[in-house]
Amino acid sequence: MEKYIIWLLPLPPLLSFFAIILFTNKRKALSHGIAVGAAGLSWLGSMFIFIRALGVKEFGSNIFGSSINWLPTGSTWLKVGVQVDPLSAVVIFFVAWTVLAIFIYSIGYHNFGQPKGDHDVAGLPPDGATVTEHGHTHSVPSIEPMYSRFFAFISLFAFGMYTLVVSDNLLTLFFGWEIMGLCSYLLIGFWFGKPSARNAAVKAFMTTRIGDVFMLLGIAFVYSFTGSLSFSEIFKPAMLTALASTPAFFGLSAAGIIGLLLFIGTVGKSAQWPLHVWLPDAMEGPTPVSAMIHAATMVSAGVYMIIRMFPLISAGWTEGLPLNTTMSVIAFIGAFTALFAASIALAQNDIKRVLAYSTISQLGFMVAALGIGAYVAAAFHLVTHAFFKALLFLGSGSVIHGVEHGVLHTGEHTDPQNMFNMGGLRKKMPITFWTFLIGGLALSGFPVLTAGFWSKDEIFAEAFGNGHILVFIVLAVAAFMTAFYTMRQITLTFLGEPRTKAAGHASETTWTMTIPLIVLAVFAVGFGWVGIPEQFPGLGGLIPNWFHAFVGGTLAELPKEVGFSWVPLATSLTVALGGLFCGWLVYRNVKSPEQDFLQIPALKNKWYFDEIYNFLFIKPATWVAEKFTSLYMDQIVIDGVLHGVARFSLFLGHAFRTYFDKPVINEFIGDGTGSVVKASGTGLRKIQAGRIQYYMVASITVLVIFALLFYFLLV
Amino acid sequence: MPFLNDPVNFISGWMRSLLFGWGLPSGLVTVIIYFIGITVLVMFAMVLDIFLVWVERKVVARFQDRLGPNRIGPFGLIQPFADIIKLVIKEDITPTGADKLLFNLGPVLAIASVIILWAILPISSKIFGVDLNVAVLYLVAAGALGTLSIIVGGWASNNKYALLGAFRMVANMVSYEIPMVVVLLIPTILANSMSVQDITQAQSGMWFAVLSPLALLIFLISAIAELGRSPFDLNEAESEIVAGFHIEYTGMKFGLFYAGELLHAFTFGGFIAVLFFGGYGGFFGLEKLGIFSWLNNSFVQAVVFLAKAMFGYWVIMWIKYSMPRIRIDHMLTFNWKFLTPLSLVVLVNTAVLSKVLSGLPGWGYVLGMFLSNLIIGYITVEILRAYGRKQRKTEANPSPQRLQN
Amino acid sequence: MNVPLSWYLILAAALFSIGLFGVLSRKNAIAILLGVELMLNAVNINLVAFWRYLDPANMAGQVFAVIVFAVAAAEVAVGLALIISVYRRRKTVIADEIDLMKW
Amino acid sequence: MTVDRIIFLVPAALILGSAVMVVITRKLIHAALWLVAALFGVAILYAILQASFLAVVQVVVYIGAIAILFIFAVMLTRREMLDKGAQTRSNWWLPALLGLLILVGLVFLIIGQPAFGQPAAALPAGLDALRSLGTALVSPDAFVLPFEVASVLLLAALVGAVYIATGNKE
Repeated sequence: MEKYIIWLLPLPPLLSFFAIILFTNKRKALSHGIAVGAAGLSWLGSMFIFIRALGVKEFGSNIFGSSINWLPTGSTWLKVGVQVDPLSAVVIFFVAWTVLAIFIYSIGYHNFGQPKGDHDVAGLPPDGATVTEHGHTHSVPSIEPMYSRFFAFISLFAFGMYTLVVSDNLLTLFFGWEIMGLCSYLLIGFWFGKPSARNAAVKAFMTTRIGDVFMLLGIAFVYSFTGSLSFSEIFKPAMLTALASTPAFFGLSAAGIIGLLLFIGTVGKSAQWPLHVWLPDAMEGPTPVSAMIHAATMVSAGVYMIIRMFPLISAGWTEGLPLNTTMSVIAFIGAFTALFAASIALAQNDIKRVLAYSTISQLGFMVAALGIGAYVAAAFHLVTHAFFKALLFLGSGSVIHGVEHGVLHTGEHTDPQNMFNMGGLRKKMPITFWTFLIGGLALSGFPVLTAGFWSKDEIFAEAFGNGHILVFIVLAVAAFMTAFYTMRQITLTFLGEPRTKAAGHASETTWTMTIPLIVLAVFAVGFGWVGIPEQFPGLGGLIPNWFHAFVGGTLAELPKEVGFSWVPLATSLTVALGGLFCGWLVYRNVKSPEQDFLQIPALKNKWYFDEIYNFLFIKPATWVAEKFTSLYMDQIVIDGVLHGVARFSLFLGHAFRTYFDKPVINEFIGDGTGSVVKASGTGLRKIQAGRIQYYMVASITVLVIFALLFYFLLV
Repeated sequence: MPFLNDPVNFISGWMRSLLFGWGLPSGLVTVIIYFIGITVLVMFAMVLDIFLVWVERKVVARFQDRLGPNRIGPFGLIQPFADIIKLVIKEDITPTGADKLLFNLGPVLAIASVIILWAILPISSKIFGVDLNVAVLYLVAAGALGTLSIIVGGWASNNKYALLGAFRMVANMVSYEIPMVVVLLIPTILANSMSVQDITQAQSGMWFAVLSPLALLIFLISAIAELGRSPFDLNEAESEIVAGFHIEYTGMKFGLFYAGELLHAFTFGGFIAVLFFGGYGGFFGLEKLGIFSWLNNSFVQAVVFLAKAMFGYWVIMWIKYSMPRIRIDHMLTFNWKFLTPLSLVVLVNTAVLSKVLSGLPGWGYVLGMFLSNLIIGYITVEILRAYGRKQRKTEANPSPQRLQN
Repeated sequence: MNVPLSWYLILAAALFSIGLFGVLSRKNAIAILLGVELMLNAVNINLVAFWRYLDPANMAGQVFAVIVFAVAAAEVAVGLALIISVYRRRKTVIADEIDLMKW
Repeated sequence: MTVDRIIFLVPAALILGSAVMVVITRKLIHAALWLVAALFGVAILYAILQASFLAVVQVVVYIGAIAILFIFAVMLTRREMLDKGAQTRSNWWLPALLGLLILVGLVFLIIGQPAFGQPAAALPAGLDALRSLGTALVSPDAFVLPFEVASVLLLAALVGAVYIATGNKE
């Protein structure tokens, strides 16, 4: 029963995609009805699976799954199939909730029910409509011109995500992965009329492509080594031992190389340093929704994949041993990304960009956690982060929407995304404020109440408890910065007095946008309580540490819970509360960017990474193409040679004509050769007889001759 | 009495011991016994065929308000023998332009394609040629041979009427084979087997004619088409192509075609009995009662089977002598646009319902199947009625364009 | 079944060779198709014989024989349709005379 | 020389003799009918090999459909009844040589395999070949995909054949 439902999970969004694209493109209400209905069906199925999974004892070894033979490869079959194990069960839980939330939210965000815009064209954001009511005209938001198309795209996106999560093999996982890559391209470039959106779409696609190529290499390596792509085959203990003990290249084992290659896929998809550059630009998409896809769902896929492949990466490693090379690399990249992205987020003024960098930073937390072998902590943070980051993004979209409303109302030309143009929204948009606050606190790891605290605390505890002090310190600094910029954002946006007229006229958004906020806020608080460590003072053991037991069961042996220690807890409390307090203290009176002491050029310009890449890769490529190849090689060398050859040929031709052609060729050979060629042509054209049997006889003769040769010479 | 219960095995066992007594090797004995068995079966079929000539002539006479043969022998029973003597002593003509080998092969194939059907006809639970597990398909395969015989005969005659007749016949047979094959799957599904013995046994409680009357109807129609009898007798439509594919045949060669057709009709009557009326059994469970146990006797079963087959044959005759011939395009249209889709609908209905209703008690199952058939039949009739009304309207008020063309 | 497998294989090889000869040597396009049918049947004999002799529990041999039936039917339907179509235009079915692709 | 072998050799001789007639006989209709004989022989072989379903399907498909189609095609593509002139190409010896070479090579290879000299074992007890064939054709663990592909191929061929043979009606 369950396994059939798992097969059906990705299906409704796919059908909805085709239905919208093919049939209901003109009917906006029907389109979103179909899309939301499909997401609802998948949600229902996911909840059913999740609840059934809860009821199974030792679910990790009794997972739901089925597979079918798909492609015969010689004597074996390439199988495709689905499975839900504890890890995918919790992932599917948050995917179902967040997807459904986005779908509903999108209805409100794209101004469903509003009139058509005055000057709106497909490919540009809607720009407001003029309505005449009771004799006076005023501007209101206008509906998105490509409304149905948007729902088609996010449906396809949901299909990709569900496929990826329920896959029981790398092949279909990669399939879903690539579909999401495509959707991310389509959604970032949704407003293709804006050059910045176009560039961002291309940038995202190209950058993730680098990761994907390496990931495909990794998959090919797995297949050539194990002869199978399904997880159950790869993760057999005997297979893992073989993988870990076979040396490959660079002094690494096969498992290590495969792990690194697959990890590069994650680096691309989850925007880890050095492939992080696409994610902030991805904020060009329709504001909160595609941003939220790039925060809560798709980028999680990268982390999900690497968590899924953890048995392979950690092959040969057990808790307590020093990390192997692959894990060290992962831990380093994760920790570095966490710190580095957090530092950039300090200086961003765009409300969405702050969150984008925060996403990168938090993904770095998860990757670092996985790198030090904290499997459950990484999965836990993945889930809690998905909820509160979705909440924050949807909240920021709501803020922008509210400010846009103010912009339209006042006719003032201000950037509705710049935090310095906001302030005082707390009273204008109370629901948004409270939910955003919850999300922000969760992100900062506000103690005890919020989900973010528990998951982050677990990462700290694992890092400290297992002796990875460097990672621990880096992550602690990053966590401090996180709390700081979160409070900066909240203070600038919601507290104080409105700094522009637009902010003063902002209004709360519709219920289709606020309901998802409230639902997600509940999870942002509550989901942390399922993973409270047993030995936590006071609270430990009140609620059993269900998450650890459940998700840990995915692995062959249950990972040990790390012992309790006051150091990480104290650190965690200090950085969270300290960061929040500092943020409030510094920014409560800041009115304009000039007063902000953190507007340092290096941070403002994201440590110049775009410029460095531009300098290192794009400029040289352009230079090689334009200067070296085109000017030097083509115009001087090649053209010069060509011209020289041409002059020489002219000379030679003239000489030949005078001294050779006329006397020798024309008079002696000329007509003679012509008739010889003609005769041989007449003879040879018989081969090209146009007769099918003639060809068949010839080819089979050759076949027989070669068979005989092969047999007598080689066998 | 073992003989009364199982006559075939009794006799073959006796002969086997006799031949062993003569010192023959066992392989040879088997061959001889099979040969004798085949000969007996074929002889029975051929003698029955002679009798069928009389039946046919007598019945057609009654349909046409005549007396029929009544001069030679009591009720004219000896008449067929007189016919045979006439056919044998007639001149055996092979036309000059004909393809001699094929011309002579045609009639042989025609009668052979019918005779081989008798191999799988279960005359009783003990008297039968062979119990194939693909018997239903075998029926279709034998039909393929029949098609071959006609096209061979028509072609070899080197006569345009013969060729036209053969073409028509083949078009007819190849087309109607499709609903026939589809409908043959219905007893297969209901009995869960393609063996005719199993199908017969499966009907001991209830005839498949009740479970799927539409299938019976479709099978009857396509059987008549397969036989090339009226209203599908386009192959020998006298008013159009003189006599069709057997125009050049005389004497006993013609006789073989004629005998083949009669025997084929009777054989199809037999198959209708087997597939839809319970064959030699189908007493609705009566034979399980003590006083009716004599129904299990082989000879009683054989009589029951032959009576049912004769009834089927009689229905085919009834249709033949009551219906006018239909036009060839109507015939093909009827098959492709009506019979084939309907047979597919009935097949799907049977397949689905037999699974869905399998949990019900016996009478619920029967009722469900029967009602579903009635419903499909009613819908079909309504569709046909609507179509006919529309057709009549267009023919009553032809558009100017149609008149011009 | 006292017959060795090799007998079936040799029979199939002979049938295949005869079919090949027919394909290569007959003038009439329909006769060429007849040869192709012989070759397909040779393949089928092999499939069924291997099924029976090597692994009767695994139905792969019979299944692929069934698929060869389907392919043969498709091939004949399309092939004969092409031949009839060519005959309508060019009034010939001799393969050597259908040489529009010549030179 | 046991009965089994005779039972094999008779249809084998029928097949080979008919096949030779198919490729050398002058009248095309006769060739088609010889093909029927050869295919009937193959059906008998299937029956000997205990593939009863294939035997019957062979008759239904090949004799009932394919052979009839051939005969139709032969009849539709001529204006007179008899085939005049040589029916084989002038250089028929080359195909004959090729066929012979292939035959000799294959026979050589087949005889070289000792495993092929074994007689068949009895069918496993309780194996219902018909039922397991049916299951194999529609089971997702077995051959449902090839089976579906074959059905799509048939449909495509059907449509294509109708389209080609109809010709353009102006």
